[in-house]
Formats: sequence, C-alpha cells, structure tokens
Amino acid sequence: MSDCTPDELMTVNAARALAGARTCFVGIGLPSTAANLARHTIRPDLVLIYESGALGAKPTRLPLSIGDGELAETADAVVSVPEMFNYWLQTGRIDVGFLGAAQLDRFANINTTFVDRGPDRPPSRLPGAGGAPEIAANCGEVLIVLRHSTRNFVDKLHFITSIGHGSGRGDRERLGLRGRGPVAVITDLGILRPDPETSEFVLTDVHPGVTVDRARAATGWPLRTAGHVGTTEPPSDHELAALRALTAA
Amino acid sequence: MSDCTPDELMTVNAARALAGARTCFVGIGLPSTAANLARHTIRPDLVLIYESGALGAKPTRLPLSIGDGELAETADAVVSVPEMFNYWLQTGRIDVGFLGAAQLDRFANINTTFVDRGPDRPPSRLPGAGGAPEIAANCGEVLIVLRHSTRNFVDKLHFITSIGHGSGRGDRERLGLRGRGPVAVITDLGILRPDPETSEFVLTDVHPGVTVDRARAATGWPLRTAGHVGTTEPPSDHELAALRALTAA
Amino acid sequence: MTEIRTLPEAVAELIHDGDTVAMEGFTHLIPFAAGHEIIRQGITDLTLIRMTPDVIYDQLIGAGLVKKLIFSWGGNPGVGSLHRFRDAVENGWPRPLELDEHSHAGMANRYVAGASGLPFAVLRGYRGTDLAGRSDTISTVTCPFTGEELAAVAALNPDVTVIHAQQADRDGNVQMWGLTGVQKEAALAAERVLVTVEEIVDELSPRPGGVVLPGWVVTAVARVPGGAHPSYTAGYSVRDNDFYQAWDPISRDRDKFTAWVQANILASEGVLSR
Amino acid sequence: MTEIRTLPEAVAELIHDGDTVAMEGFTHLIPFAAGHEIIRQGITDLTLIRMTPDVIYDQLIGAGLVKKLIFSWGGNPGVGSLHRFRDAVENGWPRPLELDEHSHAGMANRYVAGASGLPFAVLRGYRGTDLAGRSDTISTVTCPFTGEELAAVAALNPDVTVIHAQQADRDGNVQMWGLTGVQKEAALAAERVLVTVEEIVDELSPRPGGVVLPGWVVTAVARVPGGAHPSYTAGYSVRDNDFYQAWDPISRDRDKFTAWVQANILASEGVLSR
Repeated sequence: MSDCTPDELMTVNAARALAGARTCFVGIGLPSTAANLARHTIRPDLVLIYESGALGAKPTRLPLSIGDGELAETADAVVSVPEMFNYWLQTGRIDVGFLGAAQLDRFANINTTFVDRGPDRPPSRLPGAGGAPEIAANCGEVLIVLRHSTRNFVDKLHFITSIGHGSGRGDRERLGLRGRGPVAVITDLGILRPDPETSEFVLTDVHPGVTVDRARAATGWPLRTAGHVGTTEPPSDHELAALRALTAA
Repeated sequence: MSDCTPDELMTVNAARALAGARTCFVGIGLPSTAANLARHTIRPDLVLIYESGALGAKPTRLPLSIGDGELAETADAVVSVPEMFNYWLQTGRIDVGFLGAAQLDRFANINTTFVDRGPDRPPSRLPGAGGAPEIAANCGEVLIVLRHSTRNFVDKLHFITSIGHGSGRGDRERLGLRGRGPVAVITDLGILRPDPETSEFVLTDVHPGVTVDRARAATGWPLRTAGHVGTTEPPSDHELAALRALTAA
Repeated sequence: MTEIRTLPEAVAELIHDGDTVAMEGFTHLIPFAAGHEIIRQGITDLTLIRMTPDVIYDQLIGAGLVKKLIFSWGGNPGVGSLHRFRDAVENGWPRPLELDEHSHAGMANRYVAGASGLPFAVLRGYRGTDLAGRSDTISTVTCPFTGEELAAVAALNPDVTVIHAQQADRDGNVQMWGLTGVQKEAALAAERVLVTVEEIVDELSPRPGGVVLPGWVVTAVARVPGGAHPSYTAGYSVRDNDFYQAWDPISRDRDKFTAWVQANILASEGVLSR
Repeated sequence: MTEIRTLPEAVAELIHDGDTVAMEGFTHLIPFAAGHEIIRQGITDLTLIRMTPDVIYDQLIGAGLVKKLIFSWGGNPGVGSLHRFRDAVENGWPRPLELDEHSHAGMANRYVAGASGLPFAVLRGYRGTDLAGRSDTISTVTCPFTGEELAAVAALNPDVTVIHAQQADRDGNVQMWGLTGVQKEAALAAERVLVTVEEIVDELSPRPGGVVLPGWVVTAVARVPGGAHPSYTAGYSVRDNDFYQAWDPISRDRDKFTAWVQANILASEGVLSR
C-alpha cells in the first residue's frame, strides 16, 4: 500500500462495498467518487444512475454536478426526472442507494435539512432533502459515506430528512418501506454496520492505523463495537492509482 | 356542386365544423377523414392529435389505423400513450374531440360497448370504450359524426360508454366535467345541435335534398327541430376534390 | 442480465399456464410472432392484458387459450370487429371469456401505476359512464387538498410482458422508436419481460424518439425478424393492411379460423403468418 | 400561438409582481438570462418554484425579489451552500423567505399532477421523515383497492414557467435535448410559458432524446444565445464550473453580492454574466 489519505481510505472502502451491486443510485460528491471508482476496479459493469435522468452513465472524469453533460452523453438511456423517481427508484428495482449526510444518528437516520446552533442563533440551513428520502426508502439497500466527527455523528438528529432504521429494528417494516435500509456507514476511520438484533450501528472495522478509541472519540453517541473489530484491507496500488486518476481528471 | 354521396355530405360538413378549432383529438374512421379534410380546406393549420401518440400529425393519405407509421413520421412530437392521455387530453388543452359512435341518444351520450338483441340472444359485443370517455369529458368541445338511422339514433342507450349531456342540461357541471361536451352531431342527413335550454339534440340543418321528415324517420326518438331548420351549403368543388383526393390516396 | 434466446426457448421459459400476460403495441410493434409461439406451445388459461387487443389476441382467444381479457378497445383497427373475441364473449366459444373493461386513459394509468410501484393511479375519468359499475378495478379517491373526488384504477403488474422492438445489443439493451405506445410502462410493470427484435446489433445508436430499456430490466431477448407482421416495425416494414382486411372473413367463421390457425401457425411454425 | 419576442419584452409581458414562477433546469439548461432580466426589471414579491434552486435563485433571493420558495434541494451543486438563500432563511436578509420544502420525488410528482390537470399526485415517499409535518402540501391517501396509505402531494401550477432550450422554429415549436429534467412537466403545468433558446431555426430536426413542446403550448419564445450561462446547453456550451466555484466567495458577503449584481446584471444588461 502506498501512503494514502483518510479520504482515500474512505473512498476505496466505499467502492468495495459495491462488490455485489448491479445498479447504484448515486448521490453527488463522495458517493459519486466511490461509485465511479468501483466501475474502474471491482465492478466494471456497475450501472450508475444519477437522479438528473442518466441511467447507466459512464463518466470518464468525476462530474462536479449531478447534471454534468457527460452523464447524459455516456448513459444507456436518459429519462425525465419524474420517470426516474417513479419508474426507476420508487419500484425498488435499484440495488444500492449511495448517500452522504450532514448529520447521522446511531440508526443511520440522516439530516440534511438544518442544524440547531443554540438558543441565540438561528438554525444553520442545509440544502435539504433532494432525492435522499426516497433513495433511502426504496433502494434495495443503502450505503452511506461520511467523514467521522462528533459534528456529523450525533446523538440526536435535529431533523430527520431521510430514514435509516428509525428508532431501531422493525421500524422500517412498520413504516412499509421497501428496501432493507442502510447496511454500512463508511467513514475515514472505519466502517459501521447495523447490529442484527437492534439495528444500532456498531463499529465493525477500522482502517489500518486507526484505533477503536479514536473512532469512539469521533462519534457523538456511545459507539458500540462488534464482537470482533476487523481492520480493513489497505488500498491496493491499483485501487489508489485508479482513484487518483479519477480525481485528477 | 357536383353530385355527391350522403357520406360525402356528412364528411364535408364535419370538416367545416372545425373552422374555429386550433387542435383536434381525432378518432379513427369518419372523424379522421373529416379532420384531415379540414386540414386540406378550411383549417390548414389544424393540429391533429391521435391517441397513439402523434401530436400534430400531417398524414398525406388517410390512415387505416390510429397507429399508422405516417402519423408518427409527420408529427410535431410523438409522445407515449400515458403522456397523451394525462398531459395532453386530461388537462382540457385540446379544443375539439371528434368522435364516432355505435349508438347515440338525444343528449349525445354514446354507446360503443354492447347492444342488446332481445331475450333470446346475447348482447352484440362492440369494441368498447377506447379513448372516447375521456375525450368526451375533457376536450373543450365534442363533435360527433355518425350515419343517421334508427339503429344508431336510439331512444335509450343500452350502455353509456361516453358521456354527452347526461340526462340534460346541467349534468356535465354536476359531474365536474371540464369540457362543454357535444356541440354538434353531423350525419349523412343533416346536423343536430343541443337546445340551449335542455341540451336535447334537435335538428338544426338538413343537407340539400333531405327533408325534415326523412331525418325524423331515421331517428329512434321523437326528433325535435330548431325553430328554423336550415339547409347546409352544398359541398364546393374544392371541398369535394380534396375529399376525393384524400380517400383515393 | 438478459439472456439471448430463440423464440421457442424464451416463450417456454418465461410464459406458463395461468400467467397474466401483456403483449402491448399500439398498432405498431405488435409481437405477433411471440403470440403464435404461445399458440404452438399451447400455453393456456391465460389472462391477457392489452389496451387494444388486436388480431393476435383474436387468434389466442379463438385458440381457446384465454380465460380473461383486461382491455379498453377490442376491434380490428380500421376494419371492424374481432370476431373470435365476439364469439367468445357472446357465445362462450371455444370457452367463456371473462372481461375487465376500461377506457384507454384508465388502462394507460393502470400500467403507469404498475411501472411506478404504486397500487393505484388517479385520473379524471369514467365520470358519467357505466364503465365504473362493471369493474372492480375502478374506484374513487378524494383529493386530500381540494376535496375533489377522482377516479382511481388498480395497478397492472403482469407476470410477463412481451413486446417487439427494432433492435437489441448483445447485452440485451433494447431500443424501439416510432409510436412506442405504453410499452415502456408495460415492461417496467411486469415480473418478466420478453422482447423480440428485428435485429441484434453491436451497439445501439440513440434515435430520435428512441425508447431504451436497459438490459437489466429485460429477462430475455429473441431475434425474430418480421416478428410484428402483419403489424409493422418502423424502419423495417410497413403495416400489412391487406392482412387486417383479410382477417375479417377468416375470423368470422369458426371452421375457417381453425383451419387457418392449423395451416399458418401450428403446422408451419408461423412461416406463412410472417 | 407563440410570439417571438425580445427577452425584455417577453419578461415584461409574462411575469408580474406577485407571480408564482418556475424556472426549471436540472443543472442543464438553467434560464439564467431570463432570471437576470427579472432582476433588471425589479419584478418582485415572487413565489419561486424549483427542484434545485441554484445560483440564479440565489441571485433573485439576494436581490430581495422573492417572498417564498418551493423547492427540494437548495445548494450550489458540487460547491456547497447557496449563501443568499441561507442568509434569507437564517437572518431574513434582505427579506424573510417563506419555505415549502419537499423531496425531489415529491416535487417531480407535484409538477406531474399540475401537467396532468389533477389536484394531487400519489407517491411512495416521505415515510418516517420530518418533512411531511412541515408542509401543508404533503398529505396522505388510502388506496381504495389495497388499503395501503401513501403520500399525496398537491399539484403545482405556476403562473409562469421559464425554461431554456436549444432551438425553436418560427412557429414557436421548441426542442431541447440532453438532460431535460422536469421541464416538460413544469411547462405544461403553467398558465404561461416563456422559452429562451440558443437559436431560431427554419425547421426542427428530431434529435435523440429530444423533447418537443409544440408552439401552441408556448406563450413566448426569445432568442438568447448563451442564455443558460453559467449553466450549459448541450450542443452549444459547457458548464462553467469555475463560475459556480467563484460564486461561493461572492455570495458569502452581502456587499460583494450587491456589488456583483450591480456590475454584472443591473449596469451591464447581463453582458458580463453570459
């Protein structure tokens, strides 16, 4: 393994999480980087779907926005935005939804709407929901990629923009949601996965050189760990080269 | 005027009824012939809309079916069938709907579903509704073209497939229908229009050479007449030539 | 991912006795060859769905393979009646035919609901007609914002949708163009999707009006040149209007019909019917 | 029928104080030039609708012309916040901004309902989120067939929809291609439609992916080459990502923003901003 940054560790592991996916609904930013990396490494056939209307986009460079021209030019099909949400997302036919977040709680519920800043200041306004609520509800499963800090990993969300596992196991079924919900949160420190009994996200892996205590200190709730906390495989030279080629392009 | 057939009289007068229309939703058969004739005579800019998905079709020959290839090839836009019914028809943005019928009653309600044949025989099965119920409900107004006989012009429909004026004036408003409903029934004997007080269709015009009594005898209800029954203008040479060119093509 | 199959293989694998099958096409791109293969394989007790059941459904009904028809307009376009359909409805020959009857707008929206993963769709339809009273897939809903009552129709989700298209590539991505009707919705609403195509190409080039179905929503593709005849395939063939006219006398008579099916479908593997 | 107009004429005729205006475009084809003309004419008290309010809405909000925003994602794509939007929401500068906030799926369906002449649309959405509780345009309906409860969203019917497209012909028929987002629905849902185009051509040639709006649903067309800059027009320009990045520091500061609007929109008739 070459020297690599925490963000590179996060992105490489996020790409690896797509190993079993055929189709991926991609949010812009870190999810798009990871999904494109997967196409250049572990899943060359991965079908990338962008909410702007591109089904099967094959960008050669990372798009800055979700509506970059290359997404349409390289897509298998371009559809309208209503069709994308109704015919493609809402039906549950997309394997993986890949999301970022501003705040995340222990059940992988997501806030991207506003963050309270105390009694003397107005809440900090975030961009809002975008496609995330229905991606989180309707994809076969959800991956979340997010830098690990107590600012992001919070004890209680100020607003639930997109549902993860609600208040715990069984909530998604009670709500009649189609997909299994979040199955992994991949950070720059390690990976959290839901406890099979409670659906609370617990630390299952740390990246090479990261300690469990460091991950705990970066988490705003009392982070539990799996019985055995593994260490993620270091990025291969091929993975790093592919990632760097992508982000440099 | 050249010699012409009753069907030609009907079609020429049906085409004239489109004089004020910008857009026309066209059923196949007689309505399609009349609407295409209007494009070649009185309304060269008439936008023909076929439920198969063609907006602004400009066929050079009469289509046998509503989905003939030339409709798509000459259209301003081709849309999906759901889009046609939802975005274009349902919104009330089409001026005139042009329908045929198997049975018609005095309020221009239409039956195209089945016709009873007495106790010893099963009802005669007709093709069914097609696009007509929503054309009749949602177009700005409706024209009906139909050969005049007691078989078609009946006292009571055996089934209401598409609504005209229901059981009389005010029914469309009560039902919350958008369009004004049928404004003329054009036959091979003359033209019926709704009485402004009752919405019952009354004979307002006969074609040259047709008597009011003949129209009455061909109508299955006691046909009333307008205060003055006019005589339609004979087809011009230009109209007949255009019609014959269309039907010969 | 899509399997490229022969038509007999694809029909045998995807369509089974008792299935609910949609074979869509609005005059254009009607999958006749696939329908004939169903007749040859004698797949029966079918519930057929189609906005405009056309001559191919007349043939399937006359062959006794259909127990129920869900539809909105059952005629021979530009010609007249579907006589096998009428005989089944009026006289129960060769078997009774149950009907679920809608308007085009209702059927189109039923497919849209099915393709959208919703149990129903809302439309401004059926008001003042006798249609709603005859179908248990038509109801009403009330707008929670305005209080207006609107029609609701139940979603359609066929076991199998069969369509004909111009082209597929080797990964099973499909492209059709021209009047594409309700085929995308019918395909996306179905559990399994069979597409017959005029040709298999190395790469699909985007076309004006082109509708693409990615291979990952297509179960099987079979190459069947002329597979829409006597319907047509824009860019490949024109509608055989003469056949539609000729069908009228053939289909009026039970014996003539049966002989025609024997000679043109069962005995000939569909050669004459293409 | 469509009128071909200059942009100042078309904006003055179609858009008035207090109107509800949708200027759609999903990153692609954003009608910036028309937005700048609204700023120059000082048309105010607007309710703006957009799935992805972008820099042009940041400019309109910062200019004090907007009283309410109906939206689903308010960011600078790939860059970060819309600072004028945040300043209006957080601090009421230069005036308070009322919000009606949805998800993309909800907004898309609100336009679909508007374009379909329905008062509401049904979707599988919002469940388990705090969004429904904050908007009176989100409710529920119960499926009359299955009893399932689904989300309902109120139709959007803008007074005016403004979009940018590649081409119009002299009759005002419009064609756009590439990522065409929700523009067709936004246009068909509106009372009046203004389309700015890169060029006016003698005849539109059908394009792969082309979306055509017939002239009879377009109120006015104005030729504005580059009218989407810093957004882009497929086939004519590429996205000016540098501008989107540069907007961040300009828009963070009220004075810098005001000076930028003065120099680039008000004083220059938009020359620098194209």
